[in-house]
This record gives sequence, C-alpha cells and structure tokens, in this order.
Amino acid sequence: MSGMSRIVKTISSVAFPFVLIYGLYIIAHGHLTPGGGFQGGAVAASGCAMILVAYGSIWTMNKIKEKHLSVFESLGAIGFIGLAFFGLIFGAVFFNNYLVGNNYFFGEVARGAANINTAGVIPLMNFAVGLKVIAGLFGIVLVMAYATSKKEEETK
Amino acid sequence: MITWESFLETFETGSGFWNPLIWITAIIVAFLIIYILRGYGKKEYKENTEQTKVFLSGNPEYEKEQMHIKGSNVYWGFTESLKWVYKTLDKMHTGNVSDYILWFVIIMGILFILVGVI
Amino acid sequence: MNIEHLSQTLLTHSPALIVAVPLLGAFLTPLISRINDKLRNVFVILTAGLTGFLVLLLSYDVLINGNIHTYIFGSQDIGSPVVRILFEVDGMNAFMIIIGAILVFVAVVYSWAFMKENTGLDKYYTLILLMAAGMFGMMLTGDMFNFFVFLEITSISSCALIAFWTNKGKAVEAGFKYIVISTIGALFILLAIAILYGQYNALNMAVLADSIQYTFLDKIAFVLLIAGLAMKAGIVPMHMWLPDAYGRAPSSVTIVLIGTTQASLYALFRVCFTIYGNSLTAPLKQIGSVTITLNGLLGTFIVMLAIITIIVGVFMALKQTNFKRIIAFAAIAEIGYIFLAVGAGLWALGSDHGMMALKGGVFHIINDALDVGLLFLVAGAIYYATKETSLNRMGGLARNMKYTTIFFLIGLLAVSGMPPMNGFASKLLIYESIYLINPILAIVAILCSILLLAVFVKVFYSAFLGPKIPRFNDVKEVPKSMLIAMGLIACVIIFFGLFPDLIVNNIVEPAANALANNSNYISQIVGGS
Amino acid sequence: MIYNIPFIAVAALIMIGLYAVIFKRNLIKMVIGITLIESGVNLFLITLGYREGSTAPIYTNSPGGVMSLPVPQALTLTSIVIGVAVLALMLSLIIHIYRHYGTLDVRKIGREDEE
Repeated sequence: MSGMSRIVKTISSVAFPFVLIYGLYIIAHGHLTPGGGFQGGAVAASGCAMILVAYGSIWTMNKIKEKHLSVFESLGAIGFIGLAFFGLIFGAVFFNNYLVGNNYFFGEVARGAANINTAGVIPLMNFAVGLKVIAGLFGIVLVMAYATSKKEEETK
Repeated sequence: MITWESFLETFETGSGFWNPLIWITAIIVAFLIIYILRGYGKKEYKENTEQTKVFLSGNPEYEKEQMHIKGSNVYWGFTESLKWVYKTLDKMHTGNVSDYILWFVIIMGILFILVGVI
Repeated sequence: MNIEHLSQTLLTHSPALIVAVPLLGAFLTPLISRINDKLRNVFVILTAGLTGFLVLLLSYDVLINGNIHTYIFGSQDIGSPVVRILFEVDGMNAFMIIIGAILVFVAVVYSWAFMKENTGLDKYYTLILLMAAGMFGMMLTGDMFNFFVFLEITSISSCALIAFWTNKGKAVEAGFKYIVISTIGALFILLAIAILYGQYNALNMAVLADSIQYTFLDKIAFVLLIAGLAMKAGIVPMHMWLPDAYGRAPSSVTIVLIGTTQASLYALFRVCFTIYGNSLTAPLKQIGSVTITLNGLLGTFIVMLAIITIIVGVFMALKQTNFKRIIAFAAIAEIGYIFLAVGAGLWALGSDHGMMALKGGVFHIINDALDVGLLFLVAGAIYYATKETSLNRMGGLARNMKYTTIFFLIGLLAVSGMPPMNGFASKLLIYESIYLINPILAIVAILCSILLLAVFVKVFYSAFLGPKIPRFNDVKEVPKSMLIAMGLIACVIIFFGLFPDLIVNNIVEPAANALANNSNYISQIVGGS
Repeated sequence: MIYNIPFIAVAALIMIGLYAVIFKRNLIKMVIGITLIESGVNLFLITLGYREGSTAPIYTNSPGGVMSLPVPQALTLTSIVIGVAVLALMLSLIIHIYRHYGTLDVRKIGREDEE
C-alpha cells in the first residue's frame, strides 16, 4: 500500500486525535462505564490503523518501528502482572486490590457518580492492558500490511 | 514420608509382581556367564585378514551408501502383505483440515447417539 | 524472616506463582534480550528452574502430605469462594504439574544450543514461557472458564511456535491446521461451559460437580466437552493434526506440546471423573435384567477408541520414513494405552482392578511424556547434526554420535515397554487390568507394544547402524546443553524404571485416588459432603 | 416463541460455520466459518445473561430494577479478545501459506514430496 489521495490523508490526520482521545477515554473509564483496556485499546488502535491505510504501510514503517511497538506491548503486560504481584506483596494475595479506598493516585477527580477513584488498581490494570492492546493490535496490522505490500512490490 | 527402605520394595500389581533390582542382578549374572563362554571362543580368529572381509556369495562389494538398507525398505514384506490395511489408512489420512473437522463432527454424532441425546 | 516461614509463604502462594512466574518471565524476556542474548537464555532457564522448584514444593505437599490446596485470587476471605476465580490442587493436578515442570525445564535447556542459529529468539522464548504458563494454568485451575482461557493461550502460543520455521511451507501448514483444530475444539468446549453456566449459574468445577443433575442439557454439554478435549488429546480418528504438529515443530517445542496435549487429557479426566463423577454410576436404562450405566457405556466406547488408536498409531508409524512423524504416531499409540487403561478403569469403576487400571493409566501419562519427549529430543539432535529428517538419508550415525545413540536406546526400550525402563511397569499394570476385563484386548495391546518395538528397531537400524556413510564423516556430537537436556530425561526414566513401587505409592496412587473419588475435591470448596 | 429465536440463531450460526469449515476449500472461507462459529457461541453466552425487561449492568446512574447478568458479558468479552488473537494468527499464517504455495486451496497446500 502506498498511501491514498491528499484528501484522505488530511481528513484522517484531522480525525486521528479524536479517535485516539475517545479510545483513551474508554480506557480511563473502564471501571465506571462499559469499556476497559481492550475496548479502548481497540478503538485507539483502529485510529492508528486509519493512519496506516491513509499514508501507506511503508511511510508508517519509517515512522514507527515494529520493534518499539513490541517493547510497549511487553511493558503493558509487565505492568499488568506487576500490579498483580504487588497485590501479593501489599495485600498478601495475588491480584489483591490493595489500593481500593485510598487516595494515592487520583485524588478526588470529580465528586459524585463519575468519581474515577473508586476501583483501586483496576484503572491501573486497564491502562496497562490498553497500552498492550494499542501496541499489539497496531503492531499486527502494521506487520501484516507491510508483508502484503512487499508481496505486491515483488509481483509488480 | 519417603524412607530408604521404600526404594527396595517389590512392585505389587494385584496378580503379579515386578522388581527391577532383582531383574538387573539376573541380567548381570547372565552377562557374566556370556562373557565367560565368550572366552572359550575360537583362537584362530584374527583381525585385518581375509577372515574379516565382506563376502557376498562371490559378488563384488557395492559402495557404502548402497550397502545400507534404507528406512523405507525395512519391513517391506510387512507393509506389502498388509496392503489392504494401509490402503484404508491412507484414505483416512487425507491431510485436509476440513476432513479433520469432519471426523470431529462424526465422533460427536456417535457420542450424541451413545449418551442418548438424539 | 526465617526459612521455615518463607517456605510456608511460598507454599501458600505457589499455585498462583507457578502460573505467574513464567508469565512475568515471558514478558520480561523481550526487554532482557535487548541487552544480551546469553543473559536472556540464563534468565529463561532460571525462570523455568524457579517454576520447577515451586512445582516440587507444591506437589510434595499435596502428594506426600495429602493436603488439598485452594488459592482464591484477589481476596483473603474464603467465605465466598464460589463466585471467585480460584485454583484448586489435588493429587491429580499435582501429578500433572510435575510432568509440565520437567518438560518445560528440559525444553528450555535444550533450546540453548538447538535454536542458536535462528533469528527472532526473543519471541521464541516469550512464546515458550507463555505456553508453559498456559499449560500450568490448565493443569491447576478450578474454574471452567478460566480453563478455556488458558487452553486458548496455550494453543495460540503453541501454534505460533509450530510455525516458527516459516521458511518451510509444511511447518506453516501444520501450524494452520493446529490452530483451526484447537480453535474449533475450544469453541465447542466454550459452548458446553455456557450450557453448564446457564443451568447451574456456576463456573466453578467443584460447585458444578456438586450440583450436576445429568439432565438433557448436561448430556449435550458432556458430549461437547468429551469430543473437544479428546480431539485436543489426539484420539483416533481425530488424531491427524498431531503428526503434522509434532513432526514439523522444532524439537524443543514438540516436547512442550506433549505437555499441552496431556493437559487436555487431564481436563478430559477431570470432566469425566470429577464433574460428572456423581452421575457416572447412576442407571440410565433397563434392558431386561441388564442395567446400563454411564460408566459402562462410556468405558466400552473409550476402550474401543483406545484399541483403534493403538492399532492405527502403530501401523502408521511402521510405514513412515520421516523420523519425527514416526515418533509422533508412536505418541498417538501411547495415548491410546493411557485411554485403554482409563476406559478400563471407568468400566470397572469402584472395583479393585478398576483402580489398578486407573493407576496404570495415570502412571503411563508421565511415562509417555518422558519417553516420547526423549525420542523427540534425539530426533532434534540428529536434525541439528545432519540437517536430515528422512530416515532414507541417514545411516551409521552411531559412529559419530555415541551419547545420542545411548539416549535413543534408552528411549526405545522405554517407549516399547521393555524392562527395566519405566514403560514396562505401567504397561504391566495396564495389561493385567485389561486382561481381567477382556483377554483379547490385552493380547492386542501386547502385540501392538511389540510392533512399537519393531518400529523403533527399524529407526535404530536405519539411522544409527549400518556402514559409515561418507557424507556424514564430519558430523560431530551435539553441543553440551542438548546432551544435558537429554541426559536429564534419561535419568528420570531410569529412576522411574528402577523404583516403580516408590513412584506408584507416592505419586501415582494419590492421583488415581483423586480421580476415582471426587468427594474431597468437592467438599474443599462447597464445604461438607 | 420469540425468546427462542436467539437460540435458533445460535444453532444456525454454528451449523453454517461448520458447513463452511468442512465443505469450503478456500482457507479464507474456512477462517470465516470459524468466526461464524465463534459469533454463534458468543451470541449464546449473551443470550444466557438476558432477563426480560432488564437494564445494562452499570451501577452509575442506574434507573434501578432488573439488571441482566454481568458475568456472561465478561465471558463474551474475553472470548472476543481471544477470537481477535486467533483471527490475526490465522490470517498471518495464511499470508505465509500463500507465499509458499501460491494458492489457498486446502487440497493443494503441503503436498510437496520430501525425501
């Protein structure tokens, strides 16, 4: 894939931040509303995939290396399992929600029903999963697009 | 707890028993007897003489690689005489994923009938 | 913190740690491999070693002291374990994780030299640790849906590993077949889990086992579970994926694949004996004066399938010329022996010789894993040294590879059930118990065992014996790490062979008891029985 | 009767999926069949959790009353995540297979002889 017309490129550049913000919103509110790490990550990764389609895989491959994405992916997974291990250290049980009821991370963001600080480690785990899903899904799409485009080049 | 004596116990199987340590002792004794008998062998055998050369009923010796019987030729007679079995088996192993799933569905159907769902 | 306290803490948390340590190691591996390759190898071996240590700690406590461990995630209160995700370890689970630990450790040690010349090794090690974590999860979990998740983790990572040599078309094709098979099997298992959940509003195995009624829907779920898990375990005629997957994967992957196959086998036993354990002996139908019970019906069917499995496995193995495919078909035959014993045990549930058959079957699980694993490692060593997979192009290798030949001989004797190896003890149990049920079946089983010996004698003759072939003049013995890995398994085989009574009394019997009697497993969670 | 329609749809989806896997010779179509089976199973899980006249199981600003079961939804979500991974893996394997054999016919792949 070698990229599309200028109109598509411009429109997707404009839409990309909104898609990304929406995905991050879903990740951050995963414990309050439907959504969570995977869903938000999938939304954000689809935004990245839109850029990939608009600009072509070779251009994108020059900007972001698949190697860096895999590092982010493992960081996300390590974050998730690390939080579970912290549960073992601080709360005496694996996966223990040792942060619940404390104000270490978020404080009182918004009083009322949408208070983000109600779930302890679950938002943190959502962030970790979101990071992993964004990096992983985008990595899959990127590598697949790159592999198929290389095939096209060969046949041409 | 595991004690040292439990290493030596005989393995009871209900109607029989099996003790590998006794078996190994017996095998060692047998090998000793074989070794002693071997000592009575012929004295005139000598290495690197005419005696140790390959003899193929007077035919010339082939190259080393041709002399070795290949893997697919071992048990040729067995596979040849059981050709009818292998024909059905080969027909079964098509190598298509779809057929693997078909077998799965068939077995599921048989189990359904057996358990009494259908 | 003194040693005793530490070991007590480790023991309490070991069910979770056995899964968590390989999982954490898997995701740390790509980061560490950016520093240094050797460091990564050492790290992976240390991870596998630590997991193995935890496994030994846990299974010693479960098997020798007879405790049942439960581990509830995320909460300290045991008050409401029913709604939580939990791990439950009784004799059978503890028995299975020993196999898994041995196989994973050996595979990791073996990979050091075997996979050295490949690229993408950080992904390889990540996937192999993920596969180990999934396998341990399958063996430990006490929750049906959790089991499905671990099953899928295992099958995804193992599929990627089967197709690791992507430059070979057949390897990719085998990986595709494996993922299709395992996904469809897993989806039907999920359907069954959903049916059970809809009926009893529970996903916990012990709660399900306690409340199962054997209604019409339960029968459907039962069939779906049995068929899906049997396909994953490789029963004829659903075995065809197995030679492809075993034969095309790198040897170090194959040995872990054996473990995952046996994890599915374990799940099959768990479903049969524990979840549906209460309805096994209930009368189904009355024809004349004969009462048909589920265990009799199912036992007969399983024995029939097992005999077909043994025969097909052995006959196909006799015909193959690819080294690893021969061993794969022999592995199918070995799984047939396990099923034969378990079918006999099911058929004669509760009686003495039924118990003996179960013991033989359970003992044969670990023997099969070790014997077939050793043979696969030898096949990998030969591939490493000569780059040949076909028996037609081998010969006279015993002159160059002395230790490998010895290890192959040990594996050959063990897999065909010759004394004094471990295969003999378990097959003796199986033959005797089967003989009490039907003498003809025992004769067929013994004949097939002899044929299995013939198969491996053929391999031994055409690969290791014969005149020295000039092409292999500069073939050398394989590197040390591979020899150590093979030696490790060979030592375990000989140990098991020399002290069968010790193994059966201390390891196998608790596992067989856990299978035959599910009340302890249930009462640990539900409370009172 | 109207409440049985989802279950009929589940059975139909699984049957169509199995048909596609067993009788279609194109690898891509087989993958489509597998995804059909998967959606059938997911639909079954979702249908199990539904209660008549219920609301979504969200406590924030909930109107009260009957809620549908949250557990089957969580299970479905997990199953979807796994499905995505499996789908990606299968498609990438198909790319590799197409590179090696130049065809997607299931009868023609992996047939080369090897000594």
